[in-house]
Amino acid sequence: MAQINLNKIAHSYIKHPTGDSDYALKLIDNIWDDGGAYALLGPSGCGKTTLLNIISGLLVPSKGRILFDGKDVTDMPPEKRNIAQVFQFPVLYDTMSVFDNLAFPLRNRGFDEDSVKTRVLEIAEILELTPFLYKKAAGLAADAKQKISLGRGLVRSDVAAILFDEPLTVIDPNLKWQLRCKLKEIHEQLKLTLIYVTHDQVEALTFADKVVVMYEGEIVQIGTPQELFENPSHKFVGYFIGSPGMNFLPCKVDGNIAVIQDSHGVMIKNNTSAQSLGIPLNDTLTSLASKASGQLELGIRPLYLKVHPTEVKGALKAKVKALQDHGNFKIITVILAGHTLRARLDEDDFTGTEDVWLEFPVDWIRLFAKERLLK
Amino acid sequence: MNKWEDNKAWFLVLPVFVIVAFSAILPLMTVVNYSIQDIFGPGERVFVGLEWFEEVLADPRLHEALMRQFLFSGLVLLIEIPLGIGIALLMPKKGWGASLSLVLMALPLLIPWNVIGTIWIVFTRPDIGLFGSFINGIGIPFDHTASPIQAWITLILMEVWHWTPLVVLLAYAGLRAIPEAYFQAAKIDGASAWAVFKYIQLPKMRGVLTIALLLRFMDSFLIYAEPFVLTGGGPGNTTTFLSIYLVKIAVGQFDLGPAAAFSLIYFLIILLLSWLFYQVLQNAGKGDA
Amino acid sequence: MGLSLKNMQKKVDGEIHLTNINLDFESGSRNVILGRTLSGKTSLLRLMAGLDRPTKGQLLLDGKDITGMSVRKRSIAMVYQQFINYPSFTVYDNIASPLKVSKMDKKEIDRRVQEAAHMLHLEEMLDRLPSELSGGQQQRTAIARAIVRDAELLLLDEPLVNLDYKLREELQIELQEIFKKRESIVVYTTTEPAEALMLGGNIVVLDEGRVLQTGSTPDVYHHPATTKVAEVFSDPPINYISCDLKESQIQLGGGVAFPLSGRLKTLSDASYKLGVRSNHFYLRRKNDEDIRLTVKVELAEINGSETFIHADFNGERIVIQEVGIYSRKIGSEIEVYVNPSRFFVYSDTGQLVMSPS
Amino acid sequence: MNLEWMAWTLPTAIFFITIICILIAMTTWQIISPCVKRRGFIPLSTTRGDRLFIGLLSSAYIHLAWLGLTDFTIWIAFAFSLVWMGVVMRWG
Amino acid sequence: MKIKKRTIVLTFYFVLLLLPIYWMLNMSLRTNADILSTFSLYPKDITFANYVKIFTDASWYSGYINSIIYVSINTLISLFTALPAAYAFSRYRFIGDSQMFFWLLTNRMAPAAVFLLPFFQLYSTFGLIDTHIAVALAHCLFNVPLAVWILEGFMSGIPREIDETAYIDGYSFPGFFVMVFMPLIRSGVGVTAFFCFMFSWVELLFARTLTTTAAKPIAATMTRTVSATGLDWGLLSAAGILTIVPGALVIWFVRNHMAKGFAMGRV
Repeated sequence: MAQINLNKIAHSYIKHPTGDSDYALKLIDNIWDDGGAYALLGPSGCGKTTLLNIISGLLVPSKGRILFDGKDVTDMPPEKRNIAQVFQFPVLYDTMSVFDNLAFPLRNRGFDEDSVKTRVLEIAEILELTPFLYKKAAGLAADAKQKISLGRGLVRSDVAAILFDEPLTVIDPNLKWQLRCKLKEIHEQLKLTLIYVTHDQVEALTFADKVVVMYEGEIVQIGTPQELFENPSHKFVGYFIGSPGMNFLPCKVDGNIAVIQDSHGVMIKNNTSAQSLGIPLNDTLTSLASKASGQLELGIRPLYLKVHPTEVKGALKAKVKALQDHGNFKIITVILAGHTLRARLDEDDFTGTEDVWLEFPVDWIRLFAKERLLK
Repeated sequence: MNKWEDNKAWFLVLPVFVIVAFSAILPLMTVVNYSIQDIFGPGERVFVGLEWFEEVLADPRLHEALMRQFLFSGLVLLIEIPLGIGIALLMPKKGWGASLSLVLMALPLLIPWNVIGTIWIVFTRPDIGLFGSFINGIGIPFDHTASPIQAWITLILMEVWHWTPLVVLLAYAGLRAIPEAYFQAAKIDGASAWAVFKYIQLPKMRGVLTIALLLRFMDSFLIYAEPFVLTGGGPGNTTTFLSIYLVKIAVGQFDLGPAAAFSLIYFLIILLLSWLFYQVLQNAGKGDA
Repeated sequence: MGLSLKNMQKKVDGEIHLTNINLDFESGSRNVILGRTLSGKTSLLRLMAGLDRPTKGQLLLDGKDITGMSVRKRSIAMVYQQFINYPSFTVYDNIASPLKVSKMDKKEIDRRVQEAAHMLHLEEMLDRLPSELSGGQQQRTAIARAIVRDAELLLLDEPLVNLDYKLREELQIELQEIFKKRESIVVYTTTEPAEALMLGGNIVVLDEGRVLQTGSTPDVYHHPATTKVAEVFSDPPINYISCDLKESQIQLGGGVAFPLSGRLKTLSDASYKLGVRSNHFYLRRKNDEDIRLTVKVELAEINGSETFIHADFNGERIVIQEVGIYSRKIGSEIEVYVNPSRFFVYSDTGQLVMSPS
Repeated sequence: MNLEWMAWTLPTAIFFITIICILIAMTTWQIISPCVKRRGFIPLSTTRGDRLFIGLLSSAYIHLAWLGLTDFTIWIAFAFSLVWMGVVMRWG
Repeated sequence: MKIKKRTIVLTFYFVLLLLPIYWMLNMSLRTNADILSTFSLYPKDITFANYVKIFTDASWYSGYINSIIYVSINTLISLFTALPAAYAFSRYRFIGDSQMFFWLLTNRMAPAAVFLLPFFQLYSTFGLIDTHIAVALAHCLFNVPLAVWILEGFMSGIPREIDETAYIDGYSFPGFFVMVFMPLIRSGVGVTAFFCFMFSWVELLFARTLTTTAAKPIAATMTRTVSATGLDWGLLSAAGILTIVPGALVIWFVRNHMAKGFAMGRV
């Protein structure tokens, strides 16, 4: 087990990078705790696999050092780093039995056969592979194969970290639930440092203690799932985490009121009252806004946006554009001052109105300037 | 795989069928006809039943040629396959080196087979050949036209020289097709180079190696032009393989009946081998997927 | 009028892929085929497209038998799960290809291609080759090609399954808009209940090559006719609790019993399976009628705004989905509440006896 | 066209006609009732056509072995081959 | 260090591989008298006389021309018949498909010697003896199956869904095949052409049997030279070297696709 220190790492696949845009990874400077379950989350091409390969040693970063428990391992090959990795597709030794597959990393390191056996049986038990132990690995179903790949990663008790590169891609949706639970249980039991790369926010959020959100070669936020959800430090996090993503409204703070602007930056008048459309803020938000520079944006999660079918004092009137049934809940899409907002309704909530009134609970309002959260 | 079911596809196959049937079925029928008759000349023939078959089956020279053939094919495979794999492992994986190696490697395959024989005559003659005079020079009298053992060694050397590149190319292609993740996983698992070879490269190459093995076996079984040019089957009959013997009977002695019976037996052996080949191929394909 | 499948069957190598399929799709309707992997969704689409011939049965379009008609002569469009485009054509030529073949006027082709490209945000990519696009853009191209001509039948085979999560979300919304404007019959397959519900329209629930249930999508969601349908149509998986009904008391395992109330009163004595969707379990009492169950926590997953608690209730594994963040220790016993009015009541054989009103 | 060079004889003509008839019959059979791959005592899953081929090829070898190893009439080998063909087609 | 060792071993192998060819080149640049009188590792007095003779003597150079003619005809026939057939095998299931495919393969494996005599008589009957087309047709016996086999592999690598999309779009089969499909299997066609060329080029038995003078290939010219008068080693070597040239040229052009062709394991 180890703490992983990424010390000012940057990487470019081009030999002589000229500008910032030549870098697949811009500047990563972080310390990841021992025994934590981390998820690297981001869209395709955000650099998450590059970062993973740097940690595993398959890639040497162009700049910066990487340390395991304070020891510089930047130039060490993967086998010296004491890590395990599970790939997107099952990687198996076809000619070996499941047992031999699991035992392979131990045998290569010269463990005696008794301890190999104990450990393999233990891991097989956890992964429910015991019934297949003496079968050829090649003949098994995709999920069993992927479990073997997982097993080969888990079998060494001394590894610094186990890295997962979108390991559930090939697994049927129904089995994903089960395998994810398995992984989570294993983490609880064995307290390993796990790093899990994925583009699927559900996988990332349910699996990890700490989620590392990457965007265009940078880490935009590291936090617990709850932090990412409640206080996204970057607009991208707000958009990427949560389904649907966070609502954003450009605004200007006037006193303790956030006045909504249309896409040209013009304030919108409310037809009926000839007043600006305003959302009341609290003192903290007001003072944050006063210190900020640049265009302000108000963000609120669909989950927290309150929607009323009838007029409520202080609520803003909006037009309903669409209502989607998700089964467990509904998503309502409304238009407010030309901006599209989404809100989450309970499955039994109202349907069939043309206008709704929106209430913005002040505790859940977040303000952003230059794409960053004000705090 | 999932394919469309449609018997109209036969129309697409028809041209191939016609062109191959013309060259394959009519001659084959003729061979069958010849095999049960004694033919003296155009229009002069006598039905003899299965006599030629009995004669050919009892012919000790055929038995010898067959044994020689198996020995030769066996030896050639034993050398070419491991050598081919070894060389393939050494080949550079990318860049101009890979390109150049591939082109050089393929050169011997592009030479007409009788020219291969010629090259090796020129190369091994004790008077003017580099190889021949070199062996002579180190004190071993070398003359493959006189010594059966030396004739065999020369033939095998030539065959290995000629065809190992094919094994190399196949094995190389097989190696290149292994996803990088396997090597990464093996590295992380701490596998030695030998373990990587034994547990990843060799099993993953199984498909192409089967093909290489069978192709080489079949082709060495059919070998004609190279030994014909190099040794002419001699000295004596010591390098007379099946094809050479067959041509000797058919063209040399113009014994059409026995030659036809011989052809059919030869053909049946080949048919069985190709069938096995085909089955293994299909299963190898499944194994890879 | 529309497309009808009459008694269709598909056998491949003696293995039955689809059997006894009788379906009607009306013109202008939106239809979802929901089923797990290998349930026969793709086979069914292929039969409808005419790419495969059924072993038995007929395909009728507006009452006319078109079972043996060549694909070329039909008016269909299809989007595959893989990103299928002509690799040697530019995006523009890809989208234009069905129009070019039909010898349409050049200007009209251009107009339609631009329109389709605009709808799918591909204007910038028109000169590129598919291999130069991201997965999402490739699939957009495929969709654009499918909608550029007004085919009578638009088939989409899990078109979003290979895309990144967020892209999927975007395209789901866009597709809905696009479908609304079509007069063609849209058939869309998916494995995901949420996707099926979003698309709405009618649904066909498929399992192991059989049609389990058809109807309007929300209707089937709220009244899944068998336990199998409920399983396929719930994510996270629906929970089942076995119970016995005796003397007006429902007895669950572990000594939990409660009297019948409301609509449940009409049930007669027997063994039942109670189905409860994960989001109908709560960690707090919401209502006086709620029943309290004591369960053992096996795992708690936190997903930003929601918590999934996997727990064991008398040997039956259940998942509790609750909005909000709740961490619970593994192995600890917790209390969960469920309102009996939320129960789907199934008979022992898995037939729906009663669904929540 | 002069086919004299092919040197036809009655027995070979009968032989080839029989083969052609078998092929036609197999095709018709396949059209009427398509065959499913199965696995019998031959360690491969085979279709009817495969079994026919295996039967014919092994029959040829039976004849050759008979000719090479014994001096009895070839008709015994022929009868034996027929039985063998039946066995392969039915249980192979 | 490790990389160096592997380069050394590989270089050593290539030296051995090229040595016989080099020796032939060496011989070809010397006169016969020189060859027989002195042993030399390299040509001391380089002479191109042997090459000049080949290029000026019709009995020699016509051999090359003949070979190139029938090899080209054969390659074209093989490709054009094999393309639709390979498509059928890669896309359709039809009665007897696997049997047909196997039968084609057996022809690739059949020993030429077996067919020699009937071939001669068959082509005599049609009056084709000593024509280019005869050799080209005879070589189809093994080249067409080979072409079908290689192309089938390449075609199977193209997802069937592309074909379906084209049919759904309304393409006719020929339209689809030429406009959509051919560009996709271009490299496959290249590789196939290369192999057909090569196997037709290296074959001797059929080519020798079916020709006498007018269409006599270079390979046959050479064997006859050897067996009759021709112990003019210099001339023979020069002719041999020249037979390598066309193949070497072709392989240089398809080198990038070659590995792919071999990867299909289909030779």
